[in-house]
Amino acid sequence: MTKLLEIHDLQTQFHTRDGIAKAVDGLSLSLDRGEILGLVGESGSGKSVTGFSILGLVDPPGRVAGGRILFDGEDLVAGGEKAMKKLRGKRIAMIFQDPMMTLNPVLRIDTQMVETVQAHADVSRKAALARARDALVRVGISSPDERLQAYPHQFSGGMRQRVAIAIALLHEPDLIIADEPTTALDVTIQAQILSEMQALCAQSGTALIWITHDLAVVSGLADRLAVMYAGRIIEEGTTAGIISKPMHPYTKGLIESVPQGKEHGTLLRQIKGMTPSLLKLPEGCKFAPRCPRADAACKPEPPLEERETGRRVRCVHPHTEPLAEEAAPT
Amino acid sequence: MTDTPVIEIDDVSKRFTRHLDIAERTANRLGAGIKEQTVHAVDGVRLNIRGGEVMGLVGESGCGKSTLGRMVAGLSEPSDGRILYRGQDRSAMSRAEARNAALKVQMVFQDPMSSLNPRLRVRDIVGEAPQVHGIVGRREVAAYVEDILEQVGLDPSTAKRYPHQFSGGQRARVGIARALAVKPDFIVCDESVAALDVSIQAQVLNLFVRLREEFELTYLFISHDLGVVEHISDRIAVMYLGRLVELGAAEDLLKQPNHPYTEALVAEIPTFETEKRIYSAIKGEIPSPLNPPSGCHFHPRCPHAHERCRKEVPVLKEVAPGRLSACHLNDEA
Amino acid sequence: QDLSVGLKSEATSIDPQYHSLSTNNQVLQTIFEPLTSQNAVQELEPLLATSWEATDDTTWRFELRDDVTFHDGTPFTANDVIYTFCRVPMVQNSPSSFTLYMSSITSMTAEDDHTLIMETAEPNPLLPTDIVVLPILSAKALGGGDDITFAPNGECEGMGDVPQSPAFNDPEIAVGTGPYTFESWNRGNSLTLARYDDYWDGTPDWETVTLRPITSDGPRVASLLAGDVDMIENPPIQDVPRIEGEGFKVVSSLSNRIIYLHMFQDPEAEAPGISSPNGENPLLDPRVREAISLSINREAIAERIMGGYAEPAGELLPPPMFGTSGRDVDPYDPERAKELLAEAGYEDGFTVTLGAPNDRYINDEQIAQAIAQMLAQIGVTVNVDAMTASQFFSRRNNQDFPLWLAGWGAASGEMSSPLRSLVASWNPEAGLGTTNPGRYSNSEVDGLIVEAMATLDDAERESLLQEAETIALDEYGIIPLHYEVTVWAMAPELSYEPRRDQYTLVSEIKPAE
Amino acid sequence: MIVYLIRRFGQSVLSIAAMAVLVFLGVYAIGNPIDVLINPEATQAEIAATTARLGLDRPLYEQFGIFVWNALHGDLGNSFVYGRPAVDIILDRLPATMELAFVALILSVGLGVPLGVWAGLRPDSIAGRTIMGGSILGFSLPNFWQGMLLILIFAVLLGWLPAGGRGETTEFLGMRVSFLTLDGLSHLILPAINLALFKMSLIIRLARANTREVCLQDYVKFARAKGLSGRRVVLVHILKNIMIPVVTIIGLELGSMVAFAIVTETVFAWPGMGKLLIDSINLLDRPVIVAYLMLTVLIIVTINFVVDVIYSLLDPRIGLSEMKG
Amino acid sequence: MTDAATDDIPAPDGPVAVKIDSPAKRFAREFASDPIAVVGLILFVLIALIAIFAPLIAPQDPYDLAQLSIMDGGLQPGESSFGTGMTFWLGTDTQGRDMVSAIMYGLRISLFVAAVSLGLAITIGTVIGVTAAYFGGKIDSFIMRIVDLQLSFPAILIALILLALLGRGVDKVILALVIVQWAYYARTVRSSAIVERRKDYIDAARSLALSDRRIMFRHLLPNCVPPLIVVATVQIAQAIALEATLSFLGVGVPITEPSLGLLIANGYDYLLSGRYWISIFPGIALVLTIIAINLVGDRVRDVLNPRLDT
Ligand SMILES: Nc1ncnc2c1ncn2[C@@H]1O[C@H](COP(=O)(O)OP(=O)(O)OP(=O)(O)O)[C@@H](O)[C@H]1O
Ligand SMILES: Nc1ncnc2c1ncn2[C@@H]1O[C@H](COP(=O)(O)OP(=O)(O)OP(=O)(O)O)[C@@H](O)[C@H]1O
Ligand SMILES: [Mg+2]
Ligand SMILES: [Mg+2]
Ligand code: NI
Repeated sequence: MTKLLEIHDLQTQFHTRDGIAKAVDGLSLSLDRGEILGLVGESGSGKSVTGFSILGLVDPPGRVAGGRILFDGEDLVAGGEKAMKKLRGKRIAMIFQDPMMTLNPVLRIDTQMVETVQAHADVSRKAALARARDALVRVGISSPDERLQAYPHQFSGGMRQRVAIAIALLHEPDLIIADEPTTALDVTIQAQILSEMQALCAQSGTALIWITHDLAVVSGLADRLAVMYAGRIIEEGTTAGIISKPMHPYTKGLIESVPQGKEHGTLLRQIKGMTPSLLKLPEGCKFAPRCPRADAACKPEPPLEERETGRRVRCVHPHTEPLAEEAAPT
Repeated sequence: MTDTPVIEIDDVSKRFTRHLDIAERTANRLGAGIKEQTVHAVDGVRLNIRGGEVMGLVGESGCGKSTLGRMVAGLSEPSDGRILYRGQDRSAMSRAEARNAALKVQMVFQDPMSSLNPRLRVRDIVGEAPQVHGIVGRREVAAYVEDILEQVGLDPSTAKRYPHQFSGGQRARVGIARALAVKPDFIVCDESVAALDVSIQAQVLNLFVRLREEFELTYLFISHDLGVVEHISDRIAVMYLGRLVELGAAEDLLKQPNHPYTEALVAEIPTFETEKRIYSAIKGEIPSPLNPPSGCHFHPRCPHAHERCRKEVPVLKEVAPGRLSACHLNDEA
Repeated sequence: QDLSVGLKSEATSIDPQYHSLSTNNQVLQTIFEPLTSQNAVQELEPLLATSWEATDDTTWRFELRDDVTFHDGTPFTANDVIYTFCRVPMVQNSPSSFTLYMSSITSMTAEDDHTLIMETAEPNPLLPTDIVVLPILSAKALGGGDDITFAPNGECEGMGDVPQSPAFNDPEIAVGTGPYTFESWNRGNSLTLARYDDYWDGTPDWETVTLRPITSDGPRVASLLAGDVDMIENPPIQDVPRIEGEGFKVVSSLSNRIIYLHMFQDPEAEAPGISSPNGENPLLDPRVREAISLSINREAIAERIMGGYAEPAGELLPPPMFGTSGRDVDPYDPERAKELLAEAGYEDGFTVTLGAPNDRYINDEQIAQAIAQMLAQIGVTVNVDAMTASQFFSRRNNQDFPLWLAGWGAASGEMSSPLRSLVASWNPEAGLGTTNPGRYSNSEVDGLIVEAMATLDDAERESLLQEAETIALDEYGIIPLHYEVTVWAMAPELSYEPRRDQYTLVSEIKPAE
Repeated sequence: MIVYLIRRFGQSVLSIAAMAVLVFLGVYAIGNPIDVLINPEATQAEIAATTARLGLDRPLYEQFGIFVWNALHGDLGNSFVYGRPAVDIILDRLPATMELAFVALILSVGLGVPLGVWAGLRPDSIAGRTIMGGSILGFSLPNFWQGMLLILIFAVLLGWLPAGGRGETTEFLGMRVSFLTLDGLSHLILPAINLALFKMSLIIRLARANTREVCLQDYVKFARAKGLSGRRVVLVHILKNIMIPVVTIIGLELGSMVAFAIVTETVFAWPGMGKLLIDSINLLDRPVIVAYLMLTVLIIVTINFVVDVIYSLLDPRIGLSEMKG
Repeated sequence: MTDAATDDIPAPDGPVAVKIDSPAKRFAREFASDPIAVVGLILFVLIALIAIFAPLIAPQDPYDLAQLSIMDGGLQPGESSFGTGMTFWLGTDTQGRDMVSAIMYGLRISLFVAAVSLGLAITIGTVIGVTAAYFGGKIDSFIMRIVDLQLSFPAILIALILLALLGRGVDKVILALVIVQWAYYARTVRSSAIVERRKDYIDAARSLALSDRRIMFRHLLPNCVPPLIVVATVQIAQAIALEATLSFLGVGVPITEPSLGLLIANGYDYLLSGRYWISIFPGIALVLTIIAINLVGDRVRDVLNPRLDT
């Protein structure tokens, strides 16, 4: 049986005044049906662009410059806009980061939901409304009939995000790409949304790509994690594997730099330096300038190699010990 | 460390009121019934911050953390109550004293970009105030600025750059340098690391820790991220809709939260899980501060709420030594 | 056939007694007719009156036509005339009343239906000319009685309810004896007239006539060229070659309008806007005034600025009109002018402001600049201050200028008009020197003018006027520049006899032979 | 809504009152209307009589007092020149100007919005650049100069359209309008284009800028992510959002259109209020000037009000009250 | 780990600091990347130079009536003077003004009027706008009421009435333009200042106990400049056009010292008669000027508007 989604060597580039920014460079990924993948990385590492590339929503000056995206065996890059349009919203849905901005402020919720239903299903407005109402109920919005009549600004951030999720669910898609949907929300609301997403995916068997900058947030949700750095995947594997034994120095650094309550008042482990500009990437391993283990061997860029079963790492000096043993700061 | 707290927040409230204009008042006379709207952004908060300690302040968006922080930093006046700096009321001071007191309490802001004037070079951002206030002479400013930049871990050569030429973490450092340049002894950090990536956030947190020791600073550390607050604070205050609901030593508070809201917050601190976790959440949205629930503001979302919570405002009471909480459940136990 | 004419301004009312304004008069005299009229060269001619004579110094006898009917079919009688004259002071809100033209009349009686006796308090030789602007209304249509008795100052009896001006928008009220009847008036857009088939002087030429106000010069010409209208008045003279080039017909005539320079000559008052080396008003010195006149190249102005459509003027009215003496135009002699200035003690010149309107006379603002150029050549520095007419007239009347350019059209067609207003000493009570803010004053001239105004004998009056004019001009109390030439342009199928009074009279527009 | 009405009303009253005072005093300062109106041969007695009849012999404050008193009773005075109520005279001319302004508005919005959106969607295409280039022209050529060229080309050189004036008019809803007859329409085209060009360029630029901005918004991307057709995204999601600023501008500009009609009306000899104003200024016909300006302010205020209402229909967010510290 | 905090100082040529340059330089670089705008700028500079140095380079002083002769009036382009023999490359107007010189001087007046009124209006508008935004409350609403009132009257009406009152004159035109325009700047400055006012750097400056004046003019004002520039580039073109229109309507600058607008207006009367040059050439000069300003302004707007920046 084919995978639901297979990405091979995806290249997405932005042509800017200062040069070509390779926001995604040689990214490969795959995803099974019903699987939850956490896509993690710092700001600017290319997570969102990956998501947009899958949906064919990369806006000029950006474009998908190479690679293949196979969805259910069909190549989306080759298929072009026409093939894409049939899938968008129907089989692949997306939820955006900022709940305040994803809903059109001047259109009522019902308009925005009904048009989504009618874009892919030839149903009456009434039927579409009924479906919209159901979707709102599923994401836990009370009194959906009134809410349908409202405008987005009358909703709180958490509710808007739930409406966006409801819109994503309208056609029971095979894949939902959630691009940091809880970053703008409070922890209590974030937990609410996480729990709802979890329940929904479990019910409908929808595959989910959860994009986030916060490893901790997805660790309890995702089956597998992929860590991005400078447009590449630098480590990929099962959630348990990565959290307990990060192999790439960057992944390790990320995990360690989150305050965990263990070392109160002391200094945290930190990754020195900062994320490089896409326009001026170092040669060889992109993480080498910040990496304590870097040496001459890092000059040619290391490939993404399978180090253990189901575990791919892009590093010539991966850590091989589980985290706990090395955790204390030097 | 003296006995008088550096900052004493004495039953402070801040209300934002939208007054009716002529047109609305006329409309009311015609029977429109438009009401003045009042937000109790901060509602009767009492809090002492002792010299050298780090006071963490957490709570959800809109609960009044920033408003409180701004009042402490002297950027806005309380509607009620007083804020004392080393036992003195700022409004009762002479001009020069008030200015000095103002300089002693500085603020580090959330958004590293918007808190730096994009049209000024770093050396002006950092050096302007010390020069204007005569902390350093005109000639020594350059050296002084370079010195401070070094303290916060920036290359002195960056002094001639503009804010847009820095990364987020570096900007945060510039903001800290600006505050340090006037030799404060109290710093209000309002979500100072929230906008940063995790790897950078660690760098800045470390800087705060280091500077605290070096300059004997006292912090009011505001954040919505309990994990971060816990890491850096000695004591933590928890706010909900303008009111202080719990206060206690950091570790203690996290280990044994007393107030149901604190409990929920603690439960939601993201942790690295190797297993799938079943998320469960407090139901309901954060209520609007324009129209807060009666009694205990938290009661609509509280799993333990009962009749009394709806009617009566719980007072902040000592529930254990050094531990204050505002919950009716404590009375029943 | 239909005719449409583009006019440069619009009448302010259909009531011919509302506003003493040439725009109104020229239009309304097509609907209404006066007792007497002026021909193309402003000679007095009979119209509704067949003849008139002064039976003594203060009594006039008019014989009226007996074959005339109003548009509503009622015959025209002396009663209508009395009604008309009686109504003049009763018109309300008039911005510029016609009382001026009939205030000398003290009594009016109908000897019979077609004979009328008028009496004046003082001898008034100009009475037949004055009443040219008073076209006759129908007493019946306006609700007047059959037997009206005249009294001055609007105290006539038997007038009934006198309709006010706005009522004239109704064709039932606006009833005259003219060749065309009033059809409709769409303010700002068009005034439509229709042929009056029973007109006493033969059938008029046009079935309907549309008068369109097109106040901007360019569009007016363009309308002619585009065929929207058949004829226009006052095309800008610079466009005349083009109009002719496109096969249209252009006719022109010298007008009764003189363009002149006036100077501040009141020795008592301090002159505004002038600075001379000795701090005095140089314009008080006749030699300076003469120098100004000699420095002006009138030929050049007429040729270059007016495109030939102007004639250098030596008098206040073009000869051979009544009262002119055929005086020579001042020569262009800058050398002599400089000498004169030096004689007067102004060899280094002086600085003076020249006031001028910029939208009143043909190329007024251009002329003012040209004069400034020319005066600069003899060392007089001129600041041109040109402004819209309304401001100009107000400021002029407030004596704001030391030197200004203006124009005067002699509606009566004789010399008394400019002399009385421009040259006579300022004496507003007597209606003398009303437009003489420069305060030029010469009692000899005044005496001659007053005498002329009481002399009924034409020849004697003419010589008095000639004498007065000559004295004033010899003293350079006023400096004539040129006579405006009025231009009409029309489709080649039309003909129009150009008029000195600058009127565009629809009744005179004929199909070309 | 009622607050809104009251607020608007208050502002309007203020505007109109301010206008009245300024204009009344201002026009008084220009000059004495008698100098322009009366026959220059008139005697002192006649001048005095006319002055008294027009009430100009009283001190200024008294004249103003009378004016205000009458104005409060709905009477803005009689024209010095026409002797009729000033308001009547203006109302005579109003339909012509309004017709012109509305046709120009329809032209500028009808063409401006689509062109601007088009240029905004494809900012780098040749069409997009051409539209923008054209709009710079429309925007920078002074109005009267455009009018002049239009006359020169279409009326004089080509002879297709009349050069000026208003053609045949017919009665329509109690107003005389010219767009219902062929002749009227042919007279209307050039002036309307002239008046529309500037606003059209403005709207093109505005629509383009806003389209570009709205295109970058998440909700547009989200709409596309929902699988909507490109047409629906543009016609519903983008258009509705850009109409908000466009409507605001239209509101502001319709007012100035009425005012700018002065230039167009002068160039094309269009018998509207604008020309009346110029004529009245020249004749110092103060009641007409004052009434004109007050009426114009009234029109503008009304338009603004209508626009605000449309605006609140388009943008559900307004009406939210903001907080003040 | 003690040096943990300092070991991340990037080398001066580190990845973020791609180029070290001031906002002005950055602005210039971005501006220069659009060739059309550069052409516009060059054109404008050229025009400005012509205007500034008109007295030195113009063949004739068209404002000195003693130098003119109506005998040279209305000559075709290329004809020569009867008196002095000088050649009029663009012809003469009816007063015998050399059109080349008249255009140069006209540009001078037009640009002068626009620039001075712009300067004054910006100064007044900015001070008022910043004050309103910084202090807020009653001061703010009072000032903004006045601004709204002013803006609800169409500019041309105000200017027309004003000039009808004041009479002609360069100073009067400038006054009228300032009165018409200050409100735009006040509103623009205020609206951006209100946004900037809420930003943290102002609070930071306040907590550093800097004086209100200093904060207003050193911190707040410079950050309101971009929208101000954008509005100014539009408004200056509008000011030139408005001056031209006013002159066309017969109010405006004095006729012996014609601006471009007045030259066009004078020539307008001769358009039909075939003496196109009197009006067409100044028209072209005017249009080129305005287009140049607009091209520059458009680019400035694009560069200064970060939202459209990729
Ligand atoms: N429109 C664009 N033009 C130029 N570069 C772009 C554009 N959009 C994205 N990029 C570049 O692509 C890179 C990846 O961006 P992307 O939005 O995918 O980051 P991200 O991982 O989602 O970050 P964040 O956590 O901040 O959302 C960034 O470095 C960014 O500079
Ligand atoms: N200037 C103001 N005018 C009106 N209301 C205000 C103002 N500032 C704050 N508020 C209100 O006061 C309440 C508290 O705001 P505050 O900014 O202190 O919250 P916060 O806890 O800092 O939230 P966040 O985590 O989002 O920063 C909010 O409801 C807010 O809307
Ligand atoms: Mg992203
Ligand atoms: Mg805050
Ligand atoms: Ni976070």
